[in-house]
Amino acid sequence: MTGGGEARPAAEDRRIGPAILEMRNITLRFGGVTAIHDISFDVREGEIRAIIGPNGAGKSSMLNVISGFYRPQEGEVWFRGERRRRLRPYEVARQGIARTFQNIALFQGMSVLDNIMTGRLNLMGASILAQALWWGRAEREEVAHRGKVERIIDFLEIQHVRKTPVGRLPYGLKKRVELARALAAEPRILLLDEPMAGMNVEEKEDMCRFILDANDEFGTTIVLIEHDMGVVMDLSDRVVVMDYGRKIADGPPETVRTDRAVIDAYLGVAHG
Amino acid sequence: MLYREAGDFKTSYAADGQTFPIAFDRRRYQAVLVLAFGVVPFLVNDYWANAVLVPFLIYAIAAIGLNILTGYCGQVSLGTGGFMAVGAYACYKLMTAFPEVSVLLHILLAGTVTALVGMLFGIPSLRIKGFYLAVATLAAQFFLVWLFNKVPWFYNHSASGQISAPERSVLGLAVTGAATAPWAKYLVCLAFAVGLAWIARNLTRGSLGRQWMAIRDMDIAAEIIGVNPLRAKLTAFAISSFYVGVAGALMFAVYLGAVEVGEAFGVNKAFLVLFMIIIGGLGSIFGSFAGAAFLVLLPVLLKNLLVDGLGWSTALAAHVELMIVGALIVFFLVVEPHGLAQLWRLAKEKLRLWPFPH
Amino acid sequence: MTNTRLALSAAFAALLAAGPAMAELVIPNLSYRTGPYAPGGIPYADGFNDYFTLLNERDGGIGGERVRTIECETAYNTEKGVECYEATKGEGSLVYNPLSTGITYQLIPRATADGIPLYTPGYGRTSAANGKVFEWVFNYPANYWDAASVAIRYLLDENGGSLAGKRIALVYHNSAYGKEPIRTLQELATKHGYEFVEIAVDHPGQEQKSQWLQIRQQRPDYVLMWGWGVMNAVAIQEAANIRYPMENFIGVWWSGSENDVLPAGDGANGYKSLAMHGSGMDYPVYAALKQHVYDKGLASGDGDQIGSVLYSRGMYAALVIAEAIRKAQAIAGTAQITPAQMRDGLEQLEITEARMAELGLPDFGQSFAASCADHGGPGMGRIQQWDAAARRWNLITPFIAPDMDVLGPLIEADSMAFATENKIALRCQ
Amino acid sequence: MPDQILFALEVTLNGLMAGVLYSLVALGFVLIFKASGIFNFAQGVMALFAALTLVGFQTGQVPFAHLVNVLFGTHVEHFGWTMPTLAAIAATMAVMVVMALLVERLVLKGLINQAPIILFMATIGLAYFLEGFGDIMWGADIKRLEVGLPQGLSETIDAATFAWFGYGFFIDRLDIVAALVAAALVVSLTLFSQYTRHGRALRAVADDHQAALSVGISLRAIWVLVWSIAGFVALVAGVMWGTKLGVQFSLSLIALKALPVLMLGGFTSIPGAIIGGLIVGVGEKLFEFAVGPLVGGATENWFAYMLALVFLLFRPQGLFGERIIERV
Repeated sequence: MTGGGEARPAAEDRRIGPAILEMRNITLRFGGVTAIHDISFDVREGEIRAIIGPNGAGKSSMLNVISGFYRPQEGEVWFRGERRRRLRPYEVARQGIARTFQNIALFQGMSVLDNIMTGRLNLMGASILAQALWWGRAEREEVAHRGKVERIIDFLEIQHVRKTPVGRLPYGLKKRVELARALAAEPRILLLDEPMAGMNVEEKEDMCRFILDANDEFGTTIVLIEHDMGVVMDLSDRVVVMDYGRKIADGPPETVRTDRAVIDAYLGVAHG
Repeated sequence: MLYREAGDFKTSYAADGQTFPIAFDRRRYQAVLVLAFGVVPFLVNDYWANAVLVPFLIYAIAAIGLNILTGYCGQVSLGTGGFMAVGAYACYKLMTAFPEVSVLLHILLAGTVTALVGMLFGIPSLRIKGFYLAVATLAAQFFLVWLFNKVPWFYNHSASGQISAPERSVLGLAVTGAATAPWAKYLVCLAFAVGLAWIARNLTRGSLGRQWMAIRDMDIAAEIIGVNPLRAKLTAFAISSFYVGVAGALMFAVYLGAVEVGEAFGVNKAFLVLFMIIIGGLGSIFGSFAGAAFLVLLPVLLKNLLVDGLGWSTALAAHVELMIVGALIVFFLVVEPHGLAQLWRLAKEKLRLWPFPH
Repeated sequence: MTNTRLALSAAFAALLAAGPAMAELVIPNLSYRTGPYAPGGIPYADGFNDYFTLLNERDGGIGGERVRTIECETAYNTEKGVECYEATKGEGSLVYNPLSTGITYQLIPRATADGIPLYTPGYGRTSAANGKVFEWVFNYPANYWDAASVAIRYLLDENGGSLAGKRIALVYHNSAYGKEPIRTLQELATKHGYEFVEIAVDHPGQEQKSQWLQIRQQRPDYVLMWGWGVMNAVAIQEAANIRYPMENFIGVWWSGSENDVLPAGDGANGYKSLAMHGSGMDYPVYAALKQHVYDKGLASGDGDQIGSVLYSRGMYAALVIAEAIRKAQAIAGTAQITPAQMRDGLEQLEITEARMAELGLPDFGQSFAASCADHGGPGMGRIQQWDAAARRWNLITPFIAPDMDVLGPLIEADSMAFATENKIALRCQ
Repeated sequence: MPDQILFALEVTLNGLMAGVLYSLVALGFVLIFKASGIFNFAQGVMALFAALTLVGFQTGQVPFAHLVNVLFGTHVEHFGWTMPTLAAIAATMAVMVVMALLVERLVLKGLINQAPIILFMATIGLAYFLEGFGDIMWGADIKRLEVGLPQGLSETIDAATFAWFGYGFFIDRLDIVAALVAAALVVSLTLFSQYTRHGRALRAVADDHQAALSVGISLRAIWVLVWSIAGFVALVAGVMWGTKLGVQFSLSLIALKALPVLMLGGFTSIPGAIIGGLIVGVGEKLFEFAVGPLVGGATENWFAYMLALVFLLFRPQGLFGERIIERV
């Protein structure tokens, strides 16, 4: 955990590269409701990018647009310098975008190990026949990927629950397993939807550590949605602030923190 | 201690990922296999083969098939009867068109044909979910039965529309037809059941199995983390139908010898196999065997108990049987949704501690 | 090893079935008292059981041996049929009468291999009438194809010998059973020049509006029906609904029971069906039944089916079997016969009107004599008509013989195909 | 008009009538589904059970006669009285309410918060149980149901259409009664759910279980209520179909005819059940009329399912079902 108040050094950090993901003029409507209204921002390689905003601001919808689950009516998504076609969510995942979910979306019927192994699906390629006979590539692959997954299990300190069905885990551990599953995919971009929601202080600190370490150790670009302003400011390199489907601010934490519109949105205009 | 895992350390991931990680389990299954292949064939008589063991093994294959689709991939199908009919009729057409080819190959090919048909009827699963899909699979059930009943080509234009399995042999031993020895029927079905169970176990513990289970547990999340739902669902439909087709082919060629589609492969068959996997355990290969054994043996035992033992009328016994089966379905769903397989696991946990529960 | 094996087998056998009892004539009764066809299965099974009970109670069995019927529920389901067959054959069963065409097809190869005769009066595999091919199967006195031919013969008589230009529809159960008469009726159509219309009804047949609208629109001169279970009752009801002239509507003998006509009430009045035997209580045998079976509380089932058409048929089947046992005992010279001796009895069975009268059923069934080649009997049938007011069936014709010129070649062709396919050497040459 | 068109018209009319009978069964499904999210496969067997019970009461049969006779060696069959139809209907309704109570107590209570598909499978189990139970209670033989409903060709319509077209249409009087009963049933159900306290509670539960619970509506009481109402609908359907077919096992198979109706109409909509029924009725009759003769007939068992399947491919929630919005 980095120190309390001070923000992390931002753009000058050498780990941060050029923009890997660009959202251009995204507008998303559900029937008559406009969830996202003409929003543009970018994500640079290696950075931790936060999207914040009050409830109903459209943060999760934005994440769903990035992962291909929602199709925006207008706007373009550019990924690694190319305009993205209309992709199904699994194709997006295959391009290297992994995510966690606000309301934990683990596979309840499977063990922790199997859940994390699902993260590596797109890195495995044994034919159905080889799998059926458990022969050749299928067996080698299974063992090799198990090794990789064990590293992630060590990294997130969940060795002791490896074979437990996830349904039996406490909330905090489930969140960690979900992070492990996303990391197992070795993503270019990791989307985290309120990774610390509903956690106590200790769990939050652990989670922050894991996020930072993942960013440091694997060089993973991270886009995260968070409610807790303090945590966001500590973690992220740049922050997008949304309110009622519109972008009201974008920049490094220290700038955003003092932005008039942001303060209004969070505290209510009357107090401002 | 009857059952132990302490001291059974694994030094490689391969060893940890094997079918029976616990040495005791492994030895026990080996013993069962030795018994099944080496001892039982010498003991079976007509009654045991035809009324108990052969149907048990065939239903176990069908139950594994349905379990792959429903228990592992979460897609409930009520079309099992129709798909078994595809297997049976494909087998019949192949047996009569190419009499010189081994019937074992025909059975496998019949499974493949069924897999293709299953994929076709699996396509709607991409749009239709839950019990909408369950009801939609009834379309396959009714249509296929109608088709086999209506188109004379399928039953080689026989007068009544019945198909009868001609006599075929493997290595000089009859495996279909009236002259088949009971142990030969049993061994053919056993070989298929064990082989297919082993393959199912491999598939479900590997990457494909995890894709199925991901779709089952949360299809949207699964797609977002990279599971191609089309591929996962269609492979589940195809492989499941392959199993069901093989079961249908065996049921026709080895077990019954003559079938009439509407009677042998009606909608009740779909329910029966579904019940087997509910009672046995959804998402468990062992459960498929347990459920099949249970529902094949239950009527026989009840009949012997109530009719022969207590002298009840056969009608009363049959009605009581319906009630018991129905009540058991509800019981298992309410009390133990993971079925007999889970009860077995619990029993093993008890044994693991026995006789020192602390 | 041998000892273990014996011990284990014995244990299995003990677990599953009571040990075979000696000195009894064992007749399995593969019945169905549950499922969609139970209303037909119940009276048949009761009649079958009651007749043997009568013989046991009155005569002490047949030839001094008591008859033990083992009832086994098949629910009209082939798998249960197989289970029943395997469970009972070890008991020394003499003959099987499964009352299901599906189960019959199942059992033909099995019973042939095991050397146990099958007796399927009025149902089953028609071409089994050819004893040259089907050594172990008997279906006298009449079968499906006979029925179709008898119906057409009857219509010929009604129309002064010609059906040219007439339209005859067949409403049939869309199953192996229902399809049986189609080929015969097609052949006869060519011969007699009527137009033949097939109308299929799917199992179970509780909704037949389309079929009967079709009949209403096409106005066939006659409608024949091959139905079973609820299909019969619905068809008769629908026919009454559309005011189809009931006297032009003729069912096969499986579509001619009280269950089929009663639900339609008065609407069913005048409906005709084939009959291979009489029904009702006007036979002396019922006095004996009442005295020895019913009054002693030994009636099978609820005891409320007596005298009904299907009860009579079950009783008739039991009677034929009992007579064949007598014959077999006479040939073998022993009362305790084997299935093979039973087969001989069936093959040399002769039932005359005098014998029927002696048994308390005068003018009930046709006389016939089986032979090595002829397992099908004369195949005659009568026509009965429902009188709704009196709630009874009236026989309106004497026995009518089928058209063997047409049926003979059909049976020959079908049975020879079976013989070739299964490499069966012809008998009785 | 040419004959073929008249025939087609007649087939269509009869299809509409048959559709109403399907809708009657489908209504029971919709009621339970709306209030509890359960796809009650046992609805068809409930209709059979209700009809069996009605006939049993009417004719004074001793329930469980077979079992009693076997266990105690007695020979009871009939009480020796007959019950007037209305009293028998009331008694049957009481049995259906008891059944609803037991279903709630023994089945539903243990399955709260289970996946819908688990509940569906549980009702298949319930269907089997009830079928065996009904047979043991009343016997499996075919029974005639006589409640005084008219049956057979309607002379009025026959004569009227003959005067207009020169071809009299066939409409079954029982079908006309069924249509009227179905209409009355829909109207009374609508009134019930709009204007009575229980009805409003029912709708509240249908909208949102949690919210309904929080305002003090007892979910369990509602379930008993709705299963009782479904029992009543089953009784009505059982009477209609039982009059037509006689009361026997096959009656329960009409559930299979109602399923495609539900898929078309949506599981949550009463108008959907009616219109879905009409579409299925007309569709299958016309298909059998026009295409059946070309392919050998007996298409009705699968046609409705295929129609529903194709339809669902384009509109997965059915005709009137609520739109499915997927979230993560």
